[in-house]
Amino acid sequence: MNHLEPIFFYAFSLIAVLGSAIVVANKRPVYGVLALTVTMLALSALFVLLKAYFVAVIQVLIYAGAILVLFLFVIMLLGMAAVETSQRQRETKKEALFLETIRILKILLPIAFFTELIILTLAAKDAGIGTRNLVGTVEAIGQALFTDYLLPFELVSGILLIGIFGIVTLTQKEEELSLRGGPNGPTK
Amino acid sequence: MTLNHYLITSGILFAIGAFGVLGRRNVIIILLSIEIMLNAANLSFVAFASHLNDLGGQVISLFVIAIAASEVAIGLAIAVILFREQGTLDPEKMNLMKG
Amino acid sequence: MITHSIVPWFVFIPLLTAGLILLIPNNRSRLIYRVSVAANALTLFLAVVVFLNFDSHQSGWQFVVHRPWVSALGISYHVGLDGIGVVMVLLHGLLSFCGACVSRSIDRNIKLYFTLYSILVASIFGVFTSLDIFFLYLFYEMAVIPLYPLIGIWGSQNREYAAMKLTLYISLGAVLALVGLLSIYLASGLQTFDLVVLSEQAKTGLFSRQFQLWCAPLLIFGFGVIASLWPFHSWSPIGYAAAPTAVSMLHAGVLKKLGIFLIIRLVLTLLPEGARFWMPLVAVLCIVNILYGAWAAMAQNDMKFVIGFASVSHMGYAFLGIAALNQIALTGTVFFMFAHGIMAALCFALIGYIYDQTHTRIIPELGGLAKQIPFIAVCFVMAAFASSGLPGFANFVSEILIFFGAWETYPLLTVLAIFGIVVTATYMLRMVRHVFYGAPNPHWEKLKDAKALMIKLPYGLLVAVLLVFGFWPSFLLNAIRPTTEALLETHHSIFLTQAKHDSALSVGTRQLSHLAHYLYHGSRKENA
Amino acid sequence: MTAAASAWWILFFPLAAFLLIPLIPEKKRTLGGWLACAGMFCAFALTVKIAWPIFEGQPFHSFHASIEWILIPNLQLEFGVLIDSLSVLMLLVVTGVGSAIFYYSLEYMAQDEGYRRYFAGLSLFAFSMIGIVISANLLQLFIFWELVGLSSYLLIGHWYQKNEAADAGKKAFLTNRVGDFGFLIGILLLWTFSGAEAARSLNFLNLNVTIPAFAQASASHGIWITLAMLLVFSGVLGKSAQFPLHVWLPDAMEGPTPVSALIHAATMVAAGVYLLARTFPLFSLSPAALEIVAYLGGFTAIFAATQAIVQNDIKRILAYSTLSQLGYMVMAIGLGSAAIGMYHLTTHAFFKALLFLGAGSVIHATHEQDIWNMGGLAKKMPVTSVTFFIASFALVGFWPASGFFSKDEILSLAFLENKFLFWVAAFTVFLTALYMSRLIVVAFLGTSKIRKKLHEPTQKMLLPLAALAVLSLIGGFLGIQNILSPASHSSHETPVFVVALATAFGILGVLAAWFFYRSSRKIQNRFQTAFAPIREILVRKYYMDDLYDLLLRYIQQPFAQFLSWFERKVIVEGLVNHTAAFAAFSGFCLRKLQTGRIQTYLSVFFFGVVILVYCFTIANLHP
Repeated sequence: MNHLEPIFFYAFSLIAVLGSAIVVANKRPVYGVLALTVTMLALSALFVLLKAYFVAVIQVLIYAGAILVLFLFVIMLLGMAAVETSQRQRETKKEALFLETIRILKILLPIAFFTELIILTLAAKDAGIGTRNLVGTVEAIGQALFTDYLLPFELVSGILLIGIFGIVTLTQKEEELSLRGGPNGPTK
Repeated sequence: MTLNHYLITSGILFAIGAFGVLGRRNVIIILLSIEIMLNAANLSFVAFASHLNDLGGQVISLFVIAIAASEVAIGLAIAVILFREQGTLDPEKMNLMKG
Repeated sequence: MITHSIVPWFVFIPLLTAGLILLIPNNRSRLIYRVSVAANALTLFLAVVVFLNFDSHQSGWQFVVHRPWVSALGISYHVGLDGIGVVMVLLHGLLSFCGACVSRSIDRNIKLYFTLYSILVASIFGVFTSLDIFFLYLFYEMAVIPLYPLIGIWGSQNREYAAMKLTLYISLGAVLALVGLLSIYLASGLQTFDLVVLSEQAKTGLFSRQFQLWCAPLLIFGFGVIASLWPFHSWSPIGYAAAPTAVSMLHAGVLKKLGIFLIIRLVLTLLPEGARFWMPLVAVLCIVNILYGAWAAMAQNDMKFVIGFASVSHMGYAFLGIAALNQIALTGTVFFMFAHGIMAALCFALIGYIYDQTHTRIIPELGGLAKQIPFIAVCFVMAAFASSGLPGFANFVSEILIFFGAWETYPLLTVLAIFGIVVTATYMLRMVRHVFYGAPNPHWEKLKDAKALMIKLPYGLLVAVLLVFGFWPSFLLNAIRPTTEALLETHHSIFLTQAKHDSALSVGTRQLSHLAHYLYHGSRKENA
Repeated sequence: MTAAASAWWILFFPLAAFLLIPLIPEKKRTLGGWLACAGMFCAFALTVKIAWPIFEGQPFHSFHASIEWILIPNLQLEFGVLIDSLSVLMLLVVTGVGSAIFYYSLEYMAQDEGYRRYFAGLSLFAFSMIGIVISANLLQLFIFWELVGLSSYLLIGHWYQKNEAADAGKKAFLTNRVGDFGFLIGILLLWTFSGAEAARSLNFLNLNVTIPAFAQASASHGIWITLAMLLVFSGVLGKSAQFPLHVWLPDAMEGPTPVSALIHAATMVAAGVYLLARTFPLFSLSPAALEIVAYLGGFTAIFAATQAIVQNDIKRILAYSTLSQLGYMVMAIGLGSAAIGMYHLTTHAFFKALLFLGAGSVIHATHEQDIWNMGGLAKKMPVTSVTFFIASFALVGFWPASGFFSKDEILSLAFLENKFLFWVAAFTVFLTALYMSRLIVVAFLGTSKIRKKLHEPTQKMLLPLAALAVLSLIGGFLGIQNILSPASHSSHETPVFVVALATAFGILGVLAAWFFYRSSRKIQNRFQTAFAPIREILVRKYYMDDLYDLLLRYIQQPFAQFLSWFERKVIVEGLVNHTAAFAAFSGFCLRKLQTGRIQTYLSVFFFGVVILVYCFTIANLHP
C-alpha cells in the first residue's frame, strides 16, 4: 500500500490545486462552485491518505454537500447579475497611481507569503515521516470529542446558533423594509 | 509522504485562496476563496495531527468546518442584501465607508 | 510629638479648602477670597513649624509617614522631608500665601479660580513631600492640569496659545520623564516605587552603568523642560506673560524649581554615573541658557516677558550648580532655588499690581511711576537688585556658592556665568529706569499706592525674607548641608572606585569641557 | 569696650541711622538729617578713640576678629574686622570728611522734597564705605564694594525725575558692575591659589602668607598671580574710575553736590586706591602687574587733566581733576609705595572735598553751574572764595599746603623709579595749575555776570568749609606719611631739583591761565581758532562716550534683537509649529488610505501578515 501512496498524494494535491485555480480564475461563479467541489473531494482523499477517515467523510458530507449546495442556491437566486462586470470606473490621476500600486501589491503579497511558508517549512529540521499509527476512526474522534474537547464542542454549537439568528434577522430586516417602504423607498 | 509535502500543498492552496480574496471583483468568488483558505488550513491541521500523533488536529478541523458553515451562511445573506442595495456584487462599488 | 504627622496635612489642607470653596455660594466672593487666604496662611504656618522643628544634624528623612497602598506593585503612601524638602516646602508655603493675597484683583468667577488654585498648591506640596515615585509623578501631573484653565480663562492677551503651548511642552517633558521613571522601576527589579529603598540600593550599584547612561538623559531632559533648560525654554516667557499674577508667581517661583528638585532627588541619587556622564552637556547648555535668556530679556519691551526671560536665564545658574556635582555648588543650587523663587514671585506680584491699575505692561508706555507709587517702586528696585545678585539679598549668597562650587569643575563656563550677572544687571536696571524713574508720565497721575497693610503684606513679606536670608544665610544652610553631604557621598564613593576604568566613550562636550579644564588647570594641577 | 567691639560699633552706627530714618514721619524730617549726622559723628568719635595711640606717636598694633558667616565643608566664609594702620588712616578720612559733609548737607538739602531718602542713602553709603575699610577678607570687601556701588546709584539718581540723573545713576552702577565682574573672577582665582583644598580662606592675613608661598612654588604660577592681580585691578578701574571705565564719573555730577563731594571726591573713588594698598603685598609679587598699574595711573592722570581744561561746568572740572589725582595715587602705588599713594589720598580727600563743598555753596547761592555765567564771586562770597583759593592752592601743590608734600613725594618716587612717568606727572602738574587757575580767574575774579544779590551761605555750610581749609593747609605737617611706614621715614630725601621743577610748572600754569583768561576776547578767540581741532577732541572727551554708545548700539543691541528674532523664528516657528504641521500632514496621508474599498483594507491587513511571517522566517533562519 505504501508504495502507491506518493502517487495518490501527488495526484490528489494536483487536482486540488488546479480546482482552486479554476475557482479563482474563472468568470462565471457557477463553474467556480463546481471546481470547488472537485477540490473538496480531492482534499478528502488526502485526508484518507492521512488516516483521518472521519474528517474525510465529514468533509464530503457537510462541506461539499451542504455548504456548496447553499452557494448554488444563492447563485441561482442572484441570477445573471452574478456574472462579473469588470468595467473600471474613472479615477483621478493621483488616485490611479495609488490604486495601481495596491493592485500590484495584491498579486505580489500571496506569492511573497507562499515563498516565506516554503522557506519556513524547508528550514524545519525534524520534518521526517511521523509515526503514522494514528487512526482517525469514528470512535477515536467521538471519544476525544466528548472528553477532552467537550467545551469547544458546546461553543461551536453556540456559534452555529448565532449564525442562524444572524441570518434570520438579516432576512427579517429585508422583508420588513419592503413591507413599509424601507428607508430609501420600495426596493427595486 | 512527509509532513513537508502536505504543508507545501496547503501553502499553495492558501496562496491561491488569498489571491482570490484580494484580486477578484465578485463577492461570491471572494467567499469561495475564503473557503479554499479554510480548507488549506484544515489540511495542515490534519497533517500535523498525524505527524504529532495527536487527535487534536482532526477535532479542530471538524470545528473549522462547523464554523465555516455558519460563516458562509451569514456571508451569503450579506451578499444577497448587498446585491439588493447596490444592484451589483462588485466590492469596489461598496465604498460608503470612504474616509 | 504632634509634629510627627504634619507632612500629610500639607496636601490635605489645600484639597479640603478646594472642597470647602465649592460649597460657598458664588456671589460671596469676599468670603471665598478670605477662606483661601486663611488656608494658605495655615499651610505657611505649618511650613514654618516644620522648618523650625527640622533637626539639621541628622541627614536622613524626617517627619516620615508610611502607609502601604498597592503592595502588589510596591506603591505606598510614603511621605517625608529632608533638608532640601524642608526648604522647598517653606518656599512654597510663602509663595502660595502671597499668591492668594495678591489674587484679590480677580473678578470673574472667583470660586472656580480659587478651587483650581488650591488644587495647584496641593499638588506642588505633594511633589515636595512624597517619597514614592508613583505619587511623585501623580502630583507632578496633577500640578500641570489646573494650569491650563487658570491661564486659559483668567490670562491676558493670547492666553489660549500660551496655555496650550505650556501644557503641551510640560506634558511632553513629563512623558519623557515617565519613560525614565518606569525604566527605573523595572530595572531595579525590587518591585517597589519607594524612593528610600531605591536610593539605599543605588548606593551599592543597583543600576548598571549602561542602564544609567541612557536613563539619565531621559530624566534630565524630561524634567529639564519644566525647568526651561535651553532648547525647551520657549514656553516659559510666553506662559508667564499670559498667566494671571498669582499663577505666574507660583509658576516662576515654584513650578520651575520642581524640575531641578526632581533632577536632584532622582538623577543625582539613583543614577550617579549617568549624572556624571551627562552633566558636562548640561553645563554647556545652561551657559547658553544664562546668556541667551539675558540677551533676549534685553530686547523685550513687555515687563512680564523681561522677567520671563530673566527666570530662564537664572535657571541656567541652578543647572550650573547641579552640573558641577560638588557639595558647595549643590548647596548653592538649593539655596538659589529658594532665593530665586522668592525674587521671581516678588517681581511678578509687583508687575501684577501695576498691570491691575494701568492695564499695560509695555515699558515705553509706563514712565516715572516712582512719584505715584513709592512703596511699589522701592520694592521693585530691591527686587531688581536682588535679581542682579547684589550682596545683602539671598540671591547673592546663592550665586556666590554656585560660582565657588562650579569654579572647581568648569572654570571657563563659570567665567561666562559671572558675565551673565553683568548683563542681568543691565536689563533689570534698564527696566527700572524706564518704568519708575525719569520724567513723570501725566497719563498715570491717578495711580494709587499700596496703602493698606493687607495689600502691602505680600510684598513686604517677600522683601523681608530676601533680606533676612541674605544677611544671615546659615538659617537655611544648616538645614541643606547634611542632605547635600549625604547625597554626594554616593558620588564620591562610586567614582573613587570607578575612576580608574572610566570608559573611553564620552560625549564630545564632555571632552570639550575637560579639554578646556585641563588646559586651564593643567599647569596648576601637577604641583598645587 | 575692646578695640574690636568698637570697630563693630563704627560699622553699625550708620546702619542704625539708615534703618531708623525711614521710620521718622515726614513732618519731623529734620530729625532724620540729625540722626544721620549723629550716626556719622559717633563713628568718627570711635575712630579717633581707636586711633588715639597714633596721635601720641606710639606704633599702632592691629587687631582682627571674625565670626562664621557661611560654613560648608571646604568653603569657610567669615565676617570679620581687621583694623591696622592702613584701615585706621582710611577710617579717619572717611568718617572725618564724611561728618563734615553730612553737617554741610543738612543745610544744602534743607528744601529738597526727598530729604529723608537723601540722608538714608548717605547713611547707607557711610555704612558700606566703612565696611570696605574694616573688612577682614576679600569676599566681605567685595560685598561692601557692591553695596557702595548701590548707594552711589541711589544718590546719583536722587533727583530721579530728571532723565539725565536716572541715566547717570544707571551708567555708574553698570560701569562699576563691569569692573566688579573682573574683580570677582580675581577673587575666585586667589581663592583657588590660597592653600590646600579644605584650608582655603580669603582672609587678608592668610592671603599674605599663602599666595607668596604659592608664587614661589613654580615659575608658571607667577603668570597666574599676575592675571589674578590684574583682574583685581579691573575692580579698581571700575570703582576709582580709571582709564577705560572712567566714563561714569563726569556724568555722576548729576547728583547733589555734597554727594559728589563725599562719594566722587573723597571716599568712594578712593576705595579703589585703598584696595590696591590693602592687597599691595600680593601686587608686589608680580612686577608686571605693578608696571601696568603705574602706566595706567599715569595715563589717566594726564588724560583727565587735558579734558578738564575745556569743561565749562564747575563740577565737571572738579570731576576730571579728581580723575587725574586718582591717576596720581594709582601711579604712586604702581611705582611701588602704598604709603605715598595713601598719603596723597588723605590730603586729596581734604582739599577735593573742600573744592566740591565750595562749588556747592556757589551753586546753592547762584543756582548756576556754568563758570562763564559766574564771575566776580570773590567780592560777593569772601569766605567761600578764600577757602576755595586755599583748596586749589593745595591741589596745584604750592609750598605750605598739604598737596605740596604728598604730590612731591609722588614726583620724587617717579623721579627715582621711572623717568618717563616723572615727566608725565610733572606736565600734569602744569595742566592742573592751568585748569584750576582758569576756574578761579573766570568764576571768582573778573566782572560779575550774576544779576541777583548774592549772599554768603549760612553758618552750617561755612563751618565744614573752614575745618577742611585748615586741614588742607596743615595736612602736610601732621606727619600722616609716617602713620603707614613709621620705621623708614622716606629713605630718599626729596631731591631739591624735583621740588623746584614742580613748583615752577605750577607757577607757569597759573601765569599762563592768568594772562590768557584775563586778556581781551580777541586774543582768546584767536587762540581758540588756532587750537580748534585739539579743543574739539577734548570737548568730545576723546570720543570715549561715543565709543561706548557705539559699542552698545551696534553690538549689544543688534545681538539682543537677533536673539529675540532667533527666539521667535527658530524656536517658536521652527521647532514647535513645524512639529504641529507634521502631525497634521501625517494625518492627511493616512486618511487617503481609507479608500472605502474592502479589498484595499484586506490587502493592507495581509501585508501585515506577510511582514509578521517574514519576522518569523528571519528569527528562524539564524536563531
